[in-house]
Amino acid sequence: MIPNTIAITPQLVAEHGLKPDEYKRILELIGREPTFTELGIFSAMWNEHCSYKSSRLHLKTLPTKAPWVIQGPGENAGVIDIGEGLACVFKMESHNHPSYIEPYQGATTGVGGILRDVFTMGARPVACLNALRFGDPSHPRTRHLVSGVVAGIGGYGNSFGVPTVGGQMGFHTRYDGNILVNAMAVGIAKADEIFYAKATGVGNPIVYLGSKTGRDGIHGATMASAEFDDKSEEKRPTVQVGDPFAEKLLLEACLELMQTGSVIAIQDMGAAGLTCSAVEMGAKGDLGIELDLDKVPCREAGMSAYEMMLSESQERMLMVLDPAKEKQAEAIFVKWGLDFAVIGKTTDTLRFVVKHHGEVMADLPIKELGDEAPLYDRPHVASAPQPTIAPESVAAPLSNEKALLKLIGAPELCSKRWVWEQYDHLILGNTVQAPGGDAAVVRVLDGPKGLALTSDVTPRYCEADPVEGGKQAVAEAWRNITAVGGQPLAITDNLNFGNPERPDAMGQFVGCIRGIGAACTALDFPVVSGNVSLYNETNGRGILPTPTIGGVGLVDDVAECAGVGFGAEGEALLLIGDTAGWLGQSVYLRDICGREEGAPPPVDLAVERRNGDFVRGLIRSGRVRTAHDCSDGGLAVALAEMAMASGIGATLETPPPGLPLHAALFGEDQARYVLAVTPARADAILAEARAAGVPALRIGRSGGDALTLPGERPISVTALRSAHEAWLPDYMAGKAA
Amino acid sequence: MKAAVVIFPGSNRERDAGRALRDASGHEPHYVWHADHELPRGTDLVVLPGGFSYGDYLRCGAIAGRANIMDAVRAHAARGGLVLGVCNGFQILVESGLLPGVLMRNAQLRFVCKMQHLKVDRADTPFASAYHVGQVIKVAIAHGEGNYVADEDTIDRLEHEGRVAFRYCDADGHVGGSANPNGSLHDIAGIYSAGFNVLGMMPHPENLIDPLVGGTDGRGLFASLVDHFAATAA
Amino acid sequence: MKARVTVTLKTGVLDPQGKAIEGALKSLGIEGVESVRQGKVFDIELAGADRARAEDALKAACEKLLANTVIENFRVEIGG
Amino acid sequence: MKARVTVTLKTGVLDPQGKAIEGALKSLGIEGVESVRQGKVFDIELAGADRARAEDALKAACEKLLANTVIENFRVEIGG
Ligand SMILES: Nc1ncnc2c1ncn2[C@@H]1O[C@H](COP(=O)(O)OP(=O)(O)O)[C@@H](O)[C@H]1O
Ligand SMILES: [Mg+2]
Repeated sequence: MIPNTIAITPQLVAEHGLKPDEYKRILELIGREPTFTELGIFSAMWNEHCSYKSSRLHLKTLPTKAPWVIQGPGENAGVIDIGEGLACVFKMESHNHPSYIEPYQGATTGVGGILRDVFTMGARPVACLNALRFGDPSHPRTRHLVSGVVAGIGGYGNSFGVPTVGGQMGFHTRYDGNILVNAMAVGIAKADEIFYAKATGVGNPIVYLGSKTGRDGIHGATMASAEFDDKSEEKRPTVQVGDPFAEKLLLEACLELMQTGSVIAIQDMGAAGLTCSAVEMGAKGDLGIELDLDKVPCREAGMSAYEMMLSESQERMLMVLDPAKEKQAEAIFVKWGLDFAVIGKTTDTLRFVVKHHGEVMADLPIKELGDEAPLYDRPHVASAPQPTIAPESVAAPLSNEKALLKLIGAPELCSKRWVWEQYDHLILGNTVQAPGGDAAVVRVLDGPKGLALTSDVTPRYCEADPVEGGKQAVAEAWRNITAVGGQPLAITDNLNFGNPERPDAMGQFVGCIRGIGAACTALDFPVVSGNVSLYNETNGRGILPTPTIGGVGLVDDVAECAGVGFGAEGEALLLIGDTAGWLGQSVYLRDICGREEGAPPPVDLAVERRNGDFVRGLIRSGRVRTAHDCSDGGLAVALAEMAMASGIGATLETPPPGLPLHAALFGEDQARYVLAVTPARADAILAEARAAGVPALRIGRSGGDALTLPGERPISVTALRSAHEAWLPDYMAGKAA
Repeated sequence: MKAAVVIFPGSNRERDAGRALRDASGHEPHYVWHADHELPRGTDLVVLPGGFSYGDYLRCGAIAGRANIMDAVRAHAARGGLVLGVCNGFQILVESGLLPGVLMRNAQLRFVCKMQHLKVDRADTPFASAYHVGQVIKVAIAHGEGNYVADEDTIDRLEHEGRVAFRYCDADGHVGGSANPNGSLHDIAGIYSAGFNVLGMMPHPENLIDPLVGGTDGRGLFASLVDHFAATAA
Repeated sequence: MKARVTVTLKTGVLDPQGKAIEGALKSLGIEGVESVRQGKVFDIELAGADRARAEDALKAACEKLLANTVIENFRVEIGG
Repeated sequence: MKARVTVTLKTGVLDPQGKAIEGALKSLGIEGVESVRQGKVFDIELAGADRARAEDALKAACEKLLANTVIENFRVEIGG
């Protein structure tokens, strides 16, 4: 076993990811050299992941309040009031690096972790979403990564028993060495029965729940410690393996336990497992914590204090229990076949004390472990503004018909059915709108309310202009919820960026946060939870800045929400919002013209709100059943998607005027929606729009079995579908590049 | 109709089954824990719900098939009592010897969740009287191991005795080819026991009971059961 | 005492997974692969030192759970 | 030529399957079971008669597909 008293060399400190000045701070804080276990604890608490040392300063600027917010950032997940005594609990989290190393297990443990965050708060998970970014399809590892990640997300959620109802998937060479796997979980709880991490009461038992502790995920530090282990056999893998079965039992046992009123505080063991969860519970409650590691259920013999404190074994929880109810609580866990062990107690010393074999392995000031973590205002530079590309300056290299077929059949916009058919999206029987539309809609209990759920971001926009890109990501999430008739309520954000020690990457981070903040404020769409993933960089090349936004909204009556498909032949098509033919950073410019350039479409938040409120009002008044927002690929792609969803064609008779046709069709102007309405209502709606200052045009009608663009041959819905559905299955079968 | 839904560790569609039973019969079913030795007195129908009992580790349904409660379920079936196994429940029925054959990994080796059409092969049973033979219904599937395999003799016997309950088909009722989502022999989606009192099926009728959530074609199965018991009670 | 139980599919039983792996190996250009069948192994630690008893216990384990004897064969080896 | 490839989890890697099977064997009353870890076997038919070449081909197969070398070990045995 690794001794606790080895000399702390500068090399050892560096291997723990601590900078010399950070180590100096530790020495000052505790007034002596740390033990090996203490060094491990500091490295876990002060790393980027736990301490948010590069991001905290900027995260603080995000709007987090609204009358319906019950709990903003700072707990395991955010909580919002959805009426009738119910709350929605949700968060998104990344598992990027582990998924690149071992895609299946990386993805499973990502999903498992985020589900735990949600049910730790007393909520029963009702939906999952995910946002995935992979490298170029031709990169040698991409196919393997896609296959493993998708199977892993499905493997965990399907077995756990939660529908995975939405997400995103994109490819770009900038993710070649750094894929992104962001998982979001959403749960429902009683608004007055939310559980928090803050410990109270001195001398209360600290209980360990769930699976046993193994040597999983003890990172870099293990490599260093191997030198001290004379019996080191094979090099131990640090990969964590997910066990959805154990998690399902943990869910049921926790929810059952919470019903008994015996839980004082509860915290899942996520990153840096026992260390982070214990410190957080104590520090939040202004209490000390004493742990006796002899009591920790271990999977392997001979685990050291260091290893136990840093293990990232999955499916574990830590809880402060009402001592009067210990037996009752234990019986519940025994019934579910899970470990239950009292491993410590709360104290009034404000110290974090860890004992093993009767020896004190660590004795640290608990508040300082968190509060005194380094905080950096890292240098950042704003990205250079990109030129605006005039629509007239872009020639159309293909006919619009060919361009449309090419776009909907390309990796970016092709159908992701191959992915979501591997996810059980129907379990629980509440999936009113399945994957494939705008926001997913999940009925709340027996209805009539529903949650509208979406995840969005357009990384190429964020790269070209972080502020506008940040705004756009929030606006698109808001728009997707609006398009089903939902009232957008709050978001969770998962900020994936490159190396914060590079001023340009840090500048992207800062810019995106500014944009996100502005949009959240303007749209009354506060941030209630989130996660930051930095250092997504390989050989000096960072990922595209990717602040994934997970949006949650409320539908009053799921029977009345709108869908993407046309409801009937002969409906009038209305385009809401202005079309300027914005081709800069569009998929058209990139995939058809081969130019990845220009400024992205600007987001006017006041217009966004006005147009969206108007559309939502129409849906809620029962006059609109079919709505779709225009995003990647613009109007033409939106129309194609509406036709494919319903099997009914459409004719675009009057495209937005005054523009080259391909710019009108494929421009990615923001704040736009296509509506299909019964013809008798069209004029009244147009008049109402005019009165509300909302740009609206009658552009055509639904009908037939083909989509007809001006001056082009009709494209049959069958042809659209086969172009749309082919690429991903072919690619995964090794047939496409 | 007094229904009992068995909960194994890892079951996860027990509430879906409960909702469908409640919807059809007006009564909440009993939930029975796998470690129990007995079914509630007077149980008419046992439902083994979908899920991943024991994580589907070893083989789907294998560990659950040997749970305490399964002795009681076998005895119930031996008395002619009705048993419905859906998805993981079907796998458990097969593993516990109540139905023949095995459910292997889907031919394309992936989990598949989607709407799926079925052709009703048999409508003169307590489970399917609300349907008619040849009727095409739309239900959901969600499984990774639903590929029904049995030796030739068994398949012959099933066919000869008319024990195939449902077969995978397309929207127009064409059986076979790409309409088969998992490679099942003879496009089998569900089978009956020799006494037609035990039904195992991979698809999820319990998820198709609501016009807002995919449709209502699954209701017939639960309505049939309610009718059956209403008739026997009368 | 360590033991290994190997469970394999009976001849004639379809093995979709084996087939798929066979196809994948061929397409990866692995030379000479004619067929693949997949099975399972269980490495089991046992208390006690009586080999015969251990063997009996494991055979019972196979019959009762580890193998689906309708389609699978099993083999028990007791190690050191 | 027949060959068998055995793929097992590396020490320390969590084996949820093994854990569940272990629990089931215990509750079925199988005597003396202390721990179970599950692995896979692949029984492979190979063309050709060169054992060394076959072994190389199978090692490549393991690296590329049969084993997930991040968490699994493999062993190749060439039979008769
Ligand atoms: N980008 C962000 N925006 C808002 N809140 C954030 C962000 N990143 C993290 N948070 C909040 O900080 C807290 C700690 O985050 P994290 O360490 O990821 O949680 P956990 O320990 O539950 O995994 C959480 O409450 C989370 O919601
Ligand atoms: Mg957490």
